[in-house]
Amino acid sequence: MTNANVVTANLDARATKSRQRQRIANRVLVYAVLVFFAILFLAPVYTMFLTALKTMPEIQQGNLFALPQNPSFQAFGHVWSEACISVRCTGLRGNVLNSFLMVIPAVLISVSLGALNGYVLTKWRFKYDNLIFGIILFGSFIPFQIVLIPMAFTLGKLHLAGSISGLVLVHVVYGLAFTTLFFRNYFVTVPDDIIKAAKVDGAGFWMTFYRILLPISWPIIMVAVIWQFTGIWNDFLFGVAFTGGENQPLTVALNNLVNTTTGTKAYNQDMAAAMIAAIPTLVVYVFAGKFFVRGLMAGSVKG
Amino acid sequence: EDVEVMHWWTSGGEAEAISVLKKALEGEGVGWKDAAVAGGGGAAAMTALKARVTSGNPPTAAQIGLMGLQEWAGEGLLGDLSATAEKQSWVKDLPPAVMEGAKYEGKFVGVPFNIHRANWLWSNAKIFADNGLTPPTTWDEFFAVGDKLKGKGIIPLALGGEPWQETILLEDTITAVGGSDFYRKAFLELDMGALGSEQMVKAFETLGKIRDYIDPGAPGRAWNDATSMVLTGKAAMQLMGDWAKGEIVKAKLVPGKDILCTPAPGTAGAYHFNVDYFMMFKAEGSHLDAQMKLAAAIMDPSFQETFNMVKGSIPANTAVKGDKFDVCAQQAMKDIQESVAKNALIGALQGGAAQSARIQGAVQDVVANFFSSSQSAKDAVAALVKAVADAKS
Amino acid sequence: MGNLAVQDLTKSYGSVHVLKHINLAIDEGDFLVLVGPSGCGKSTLLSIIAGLEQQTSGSILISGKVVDTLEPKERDIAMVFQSYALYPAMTVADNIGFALEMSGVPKPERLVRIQKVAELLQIEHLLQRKPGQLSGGQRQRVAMGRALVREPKLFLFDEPLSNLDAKLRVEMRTEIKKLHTRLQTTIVYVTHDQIEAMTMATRIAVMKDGLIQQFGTPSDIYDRPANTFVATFMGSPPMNLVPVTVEDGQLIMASGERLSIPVGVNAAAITGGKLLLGLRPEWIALADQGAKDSFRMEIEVVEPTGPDLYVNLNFGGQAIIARLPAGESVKQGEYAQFLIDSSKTMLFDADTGMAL
Amino acid sequence: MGNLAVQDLTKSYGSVHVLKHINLAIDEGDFLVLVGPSGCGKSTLLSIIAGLEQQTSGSILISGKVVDTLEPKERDIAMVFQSYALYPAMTVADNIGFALEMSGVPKPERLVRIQKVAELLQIEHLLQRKPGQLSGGQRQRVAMGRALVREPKLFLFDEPLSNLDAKLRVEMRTEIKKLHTRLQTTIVYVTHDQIEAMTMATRIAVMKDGLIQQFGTPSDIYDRPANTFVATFMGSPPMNLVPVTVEDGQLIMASGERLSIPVGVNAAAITGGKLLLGLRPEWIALADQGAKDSFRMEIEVVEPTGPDLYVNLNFGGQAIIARLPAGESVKQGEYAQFLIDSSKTMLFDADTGMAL
Amino acid sequence: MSIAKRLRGSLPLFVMAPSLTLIGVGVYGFIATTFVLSLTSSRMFPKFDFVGFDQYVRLFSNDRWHIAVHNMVIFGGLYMVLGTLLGLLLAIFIDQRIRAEGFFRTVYLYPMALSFVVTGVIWQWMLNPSLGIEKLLHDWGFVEAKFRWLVDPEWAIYTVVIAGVWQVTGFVMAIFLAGLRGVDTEILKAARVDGASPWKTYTRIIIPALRPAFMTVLVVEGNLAIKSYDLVIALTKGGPGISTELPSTFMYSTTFNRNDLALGASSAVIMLMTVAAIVIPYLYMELKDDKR
Ligand SMILES: Nc1ncnc2c1ncn2[C@@H]1O[C@H](COP(=O)(O)OP(=O)(O)OP(=O)(O)O)[C@@H](O)[C@H]1O
Ligand SMILES: Nc1ncnc2c1ncn2[C@@H]1O[C@H](COP(=O)(O)OP(=O)(O)OP(=O)(O)O)[C@@H](O)[C@H]1O
Ligand SMILES: [Mg+2]
Ligand SMILES: [Mg+2]
Repeated sequence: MTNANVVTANLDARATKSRQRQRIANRVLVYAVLVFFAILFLAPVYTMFLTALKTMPEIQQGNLFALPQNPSFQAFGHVWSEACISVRCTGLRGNVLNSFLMVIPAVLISVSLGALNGYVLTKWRFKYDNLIFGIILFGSFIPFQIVLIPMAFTLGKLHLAGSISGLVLVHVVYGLAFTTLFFRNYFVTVPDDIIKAAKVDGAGFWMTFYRILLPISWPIIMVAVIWQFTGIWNDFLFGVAFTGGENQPLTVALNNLVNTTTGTKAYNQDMAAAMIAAIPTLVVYVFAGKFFVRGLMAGSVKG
Repeated sequence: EDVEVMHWWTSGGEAEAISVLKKALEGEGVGWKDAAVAGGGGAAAMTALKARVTSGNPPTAAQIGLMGLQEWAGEGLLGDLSATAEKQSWVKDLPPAVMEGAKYEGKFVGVPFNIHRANWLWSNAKIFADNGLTPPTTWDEFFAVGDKLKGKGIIPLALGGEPWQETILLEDTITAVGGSDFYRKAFLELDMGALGSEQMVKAFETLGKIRDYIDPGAPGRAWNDATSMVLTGKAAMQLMGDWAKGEIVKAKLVPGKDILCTPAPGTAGAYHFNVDYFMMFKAEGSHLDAQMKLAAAIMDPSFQETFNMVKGSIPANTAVKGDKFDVCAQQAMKDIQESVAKNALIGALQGGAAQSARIQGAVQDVVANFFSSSQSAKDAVAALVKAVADAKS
Repeated sequence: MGNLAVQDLTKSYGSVHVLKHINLAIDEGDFLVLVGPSGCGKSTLLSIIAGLEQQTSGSILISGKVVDTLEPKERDIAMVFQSYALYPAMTVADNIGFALEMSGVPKPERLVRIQKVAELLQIEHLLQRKPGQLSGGQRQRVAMGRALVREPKLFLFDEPLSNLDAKLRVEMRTEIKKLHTRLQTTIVYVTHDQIEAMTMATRIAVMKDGLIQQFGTPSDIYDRPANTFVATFMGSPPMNLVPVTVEDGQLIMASGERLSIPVGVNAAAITGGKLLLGLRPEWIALADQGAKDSFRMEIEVVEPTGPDLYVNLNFGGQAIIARLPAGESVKQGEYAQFLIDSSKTMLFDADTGMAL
Repeated sequence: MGNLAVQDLTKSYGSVHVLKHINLAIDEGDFLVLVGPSGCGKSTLLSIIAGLEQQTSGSILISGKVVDTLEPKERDIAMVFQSYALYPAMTVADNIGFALEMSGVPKPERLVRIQKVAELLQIEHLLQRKPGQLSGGQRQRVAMGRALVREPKLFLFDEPLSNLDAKLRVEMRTEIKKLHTRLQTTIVYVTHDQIEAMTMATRIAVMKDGLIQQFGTPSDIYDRPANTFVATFMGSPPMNLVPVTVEDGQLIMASGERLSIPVGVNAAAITGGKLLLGLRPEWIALADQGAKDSFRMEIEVVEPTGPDLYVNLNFGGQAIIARLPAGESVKQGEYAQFLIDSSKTMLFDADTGMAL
Repeated sequence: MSIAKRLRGSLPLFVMAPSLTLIGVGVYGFIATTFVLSLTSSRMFPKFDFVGFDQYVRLFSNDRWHIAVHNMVIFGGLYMVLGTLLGLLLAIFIDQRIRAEGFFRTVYLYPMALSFVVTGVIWQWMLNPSLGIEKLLHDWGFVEAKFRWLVDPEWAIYTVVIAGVWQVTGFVMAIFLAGLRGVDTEILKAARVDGASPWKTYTRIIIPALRPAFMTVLVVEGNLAIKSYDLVIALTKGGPGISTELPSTFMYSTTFNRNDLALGASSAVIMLMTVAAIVIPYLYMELKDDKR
């Protein structure tokens, strides 16, 4: 090796190193931003958690960010199974089943219908399809408060008033615009050619949907499920208006526990209750994460 | 047969209190289906109730305030409780204002639980003792006491800056400025002259002055957080209804001893009341029987005693003896007799004993806007007149 | 089984007219090759035949029946897409077997047929992969496999071999021909490979700008092109076109060189007009020094392609290309004598481009 | 500018070994053509050179500098992707101009250059379309345009002309060669088209299964293939391989036919072994009746391709293909005499496949 | 055409029929009902005594409504812009093949899971000068520090924006992430070869490819903004004063708390008309050039 070569090699090495440093710096930046926002996002939740571990007098001291002196998980257990919500002293436990009975069918139906609508609107196009899409979409903006009374009337006529089925129906109706939107806007990015290929292969309407489109739709299915599950699980307005007595979903119970007007408040229990009520949704998020996969459409079409 | 009951007494002592009623009914073979909806001072429950009524599926009974009861009765949805009222001789045992509220077109349509008093001043006894002060009885005294406390670094008045809490303050200053007659003219009769009068301007000015005696964290604060400021000695006083006792008891303090109860400044002798009724929807057959049993159980003196001891209010049924109650409640029972005699038992606007929700809301808007802005008292009064006129139409 | 007719077919995308009154008819068992410059509308035509795109006007008939309103699956066709259009979430085996599954072929039979096709396409070892894990040529073969595994009335192939190496392409060509012979299925086949077109087709349609320029047998197209477009399009290097006029029963170039009139052309009928003499590169041969009727030309560029030499010549001021066998001793920059086979040459009208 | 070296490069996807110790070195201004069967690793190699994939081991050097840790843009390359990879949301013009925009070329200049490239590729009329509105070949040309508009150190082309018609392909080939001559940029070019490979390359690398089989000039590869794989891979129809043994300084087929040993092979050194005689189709010619050293063969199939006839012959029980000029009178089923040019034939070891 | 064929031709409409029926009745039927009610003098329950456009006159002379509309513009604008930008940013960062992707994704989504009935209290406390951040800063020695947005009528609406963005960002991120995962990796390679910096790759290649995802995000955010009820009620209850009133809270309290059904209906009609004025041109722009 000549001297000049050695020098270049050294320069190369140095350049490589500085580039590596640059790359590491980039990585650090990415993580720094993510961690920063994670902290921001968690700060209120962290405060909630601290509050749930404190005693009432300690909370009334008003030291919001102070660590609890005698941390206790008692509030969690209490709101789960003992707290009195009006005359019933079974905590939130009693309403969990209602929520599941409501949320599961409502999510399944609204997501399925939305997926089908999205499919039809992008891959089986017909005259005025975009107009129909626009009409569906615009309908999403209807204020829920205003439909309460007409909806109550309709449910009464359908003999669904006060039942969980009625509530499922309501959530399906007002979830459709969103699920349709999610799927429609995802499916437009799927190349039409593979749908054509399926048609040529003799797959009908349903088979094409089920075998070709669904397997590459996991991310958007999860977005739709997250949206619908969260919205329905946390819904209070419809839950309170269209169910009665034992049929009330968890949110109504949570609200009843937390939202007293002239009664006394126990913030530690409120916080614990909110965190417990959010667990199923959280599970959905964790589970859904697995489906945000990369490269679902790789190798499908050329061009 | 079951009764389904809609109310917003869902947590803490109120929930325990309502359980007593449930047990009492079960003793009579009537099952209790609970349709409790808390939130927004009953607003959420009203929403749900309207939906249920619209869907043709009303509950047996629902909690309601005085004016609300009249509105619902006006829709022709309520049943007639006169038979039970006759049997239990409600006419004899109810204060006249409370009884009138329970009737619509001569028939009983609701049954009262309790009578709340809204014009209390709660004072931290230790602070007052330590500083050699006594709870103020007029607004001038209040401001004098307040200045002293401020000097000591104590927040004079604990306030939750929500429209309804601010409206309670206005009620207090109105009675203080013009007495119960002026209050009645303005808020019960909606006399436009009274609403736009100089006295009203004065009441607003007083209200505006109060702002100097609260802390900057007030806006949006819940009433019970304000109470706990008094309990923990951060603040000296709070103007709040008798439900504040729940928080006092919960903190293991004694109302009337650790936390003093006096009428709000300038309102001694007047009694700002509101009542919780159960209105009963039209029913038939065995359901009607159950409904009547529910009504009777509510008026039952021993239930009223138990319930109101927890709730902080006093029984609507005057047949109940007050000896088991705390001193503040005993004081209230005494004061209400007096006020009836002096024609000073007046419905609190906040709580729905004076006006329909529409007018109550309109007044609230004006108060809230005035309280949080630099609007002059005069302008606020003008706005009040306009808002009430619009809401009345 | 399926004969195919395309009747007065047009297709427009907005103001872009892609197909303009296409008429075609082939018999059952025919092998129609569509050729034409990139963008002339070949894929569009296939899509319309398949029922994947809606024509603007005109009709498609399969087995004598108008199929315009039929769904693709009712037309009983198999198609290889130019873009492959593989199902990204399925394995190669599932991609190939999907159509069979749809038509209810039981699993054991399906597996056998998938295996057979995979062997034919030399992709057995890839059956469990997803399309994303394949090379370009492998993807193309999967796309082929999806069609070949079936036995439809009509096969549509859109450049199915373009990304394969020459050797494999020859093998595939043979397989497709065997398949054609065995099943006697009608085939429409788009290709840019002239050898593919010439060796596989029973019919060739040459398209340009949405119009059919010539429709005939491979030898019609190659030996008797209907116009200069077809003449220069088919054949690589393309046919040379030399401007000439007719005088005294002979062709005269601008430079004065005289050539004989192609055999079979009536000299009297064409006297006076401006003409183009069509001359395929392989019709030009090196002559012995001083041979009769030979022409002296300058050798400008020599390109060896392996078996042949492509030689750019200057023929009386006109650039032409000749194809000579490899090993002929031609040197760039030198002059040599060349023969022109006038039993094959053609004449075209210089203005209309039509063959005479 | 850019010479390129690939040193001991390997690449695996899990347990799939795609490239196995590749070594290559070309000079600045070289035109390297990569050929090899579908799936042999050509695209993978290009991707690694471009810096789009990470090699498993080994190094890439551009202009003598190890670039393994450099980003693609720091390597100063332009690439045509086999899959085109056009930006779907951009117009054709923006697609082509994107790289220029990225390197800060001012807009007026950019427009001029886009226009020039579009003319060259005959897509001026498509500049305002989105890729979704183009035909397959048009897309491929846009992909080309994206590379051609630039002036990088190194061009990487992955089958850039596979979807174009023959005529256009010839024109494009010429343009690329012109570009190469003008810029003297180093080029690595993947193609399956043998004519492309032979006419454009200064160097050819023949790959198989991730290994380089032969690396040399086009004529090396065609005339002196290193082994039977290269011999049969390059050339279409491929070289015929006829099993022979050596006896008495002559080659003997199983059927007893005797052929002369290829010129330049030492007969003594090879006596006794099992051998393969390599015979390109164009080295077989029709002989005059009864000519010396000619062989009588049965004509089994005749395929006219236009300029040539591919003739399947039975040569002493062995199937071979000959390429004869179109117009030769050969008839399926008949017998004829053929000459074999032993100045060109080659011998391979039958076991190892290596050329002797 | 045979019946079977005609049936098949209408299969798409047939599949959409349940949805269209539900939406037809549950949305458009009720919008019509609402419009009819807005022309009456209904109070607690619907009552069909028509009074013409009186309720609209009342609405436009109502200060609370004007404040609500004004707030909607500020809140809606900031909420959508910040939510979109932050959501996109997080989606892009999460998409950088990082470790613990699942953890971060869940963390950002978590706020959406929590009912505002309770988180509102925490936000109130945190933003309250006597309890939260300001007090913390004072305790740390920054005596001069002031953070009084929540209690200042001018600024309170911005605290609603903060809490709203906090809640929505995770979901926006999820939508964008789903979109990003659908972008063909080949074109990213092409962009690298073309010398695009990561920034340019995103702004020029990826984000344009996310156009449909943007539409999803904007519609979802627009909806949430217009329907933000819990958020305001839990955080400020419309206060201080009525400074954080929004159309949704106006509509609710008018209709249900104050038994002014017809006025509530008229506000809903005006709101829908305003939405239509914005959404219809937007949808038209988005959908027109995707015609075949
Ligand atoms: N992700 C992957 N996992 C496993 N194997 C892969 C993957 N990607 C590519 N391969 C294999 O690597 C080999 C080389 O692929 P490459 O694309 O380089 O081939 P190629 O030479 O370009 O072929 P072609 O001419 O068909 O384009 C192929 O056999 C392919 O199946
Ligand atoms: N959506 C569209 N809008 C406008 N023009 C289009 C559209 N799709 C295709 N075209 C045009 O239609 C013509 C025919 O396209 P087609 O795909 O049929 O060509 P092709 O003959 O298959 O070409 P190639 O050999 O390049 O594949 C092309 O010029 C193309 O630009
Ligand atoms: Mg095409
Ligand atoms: Mg490749």
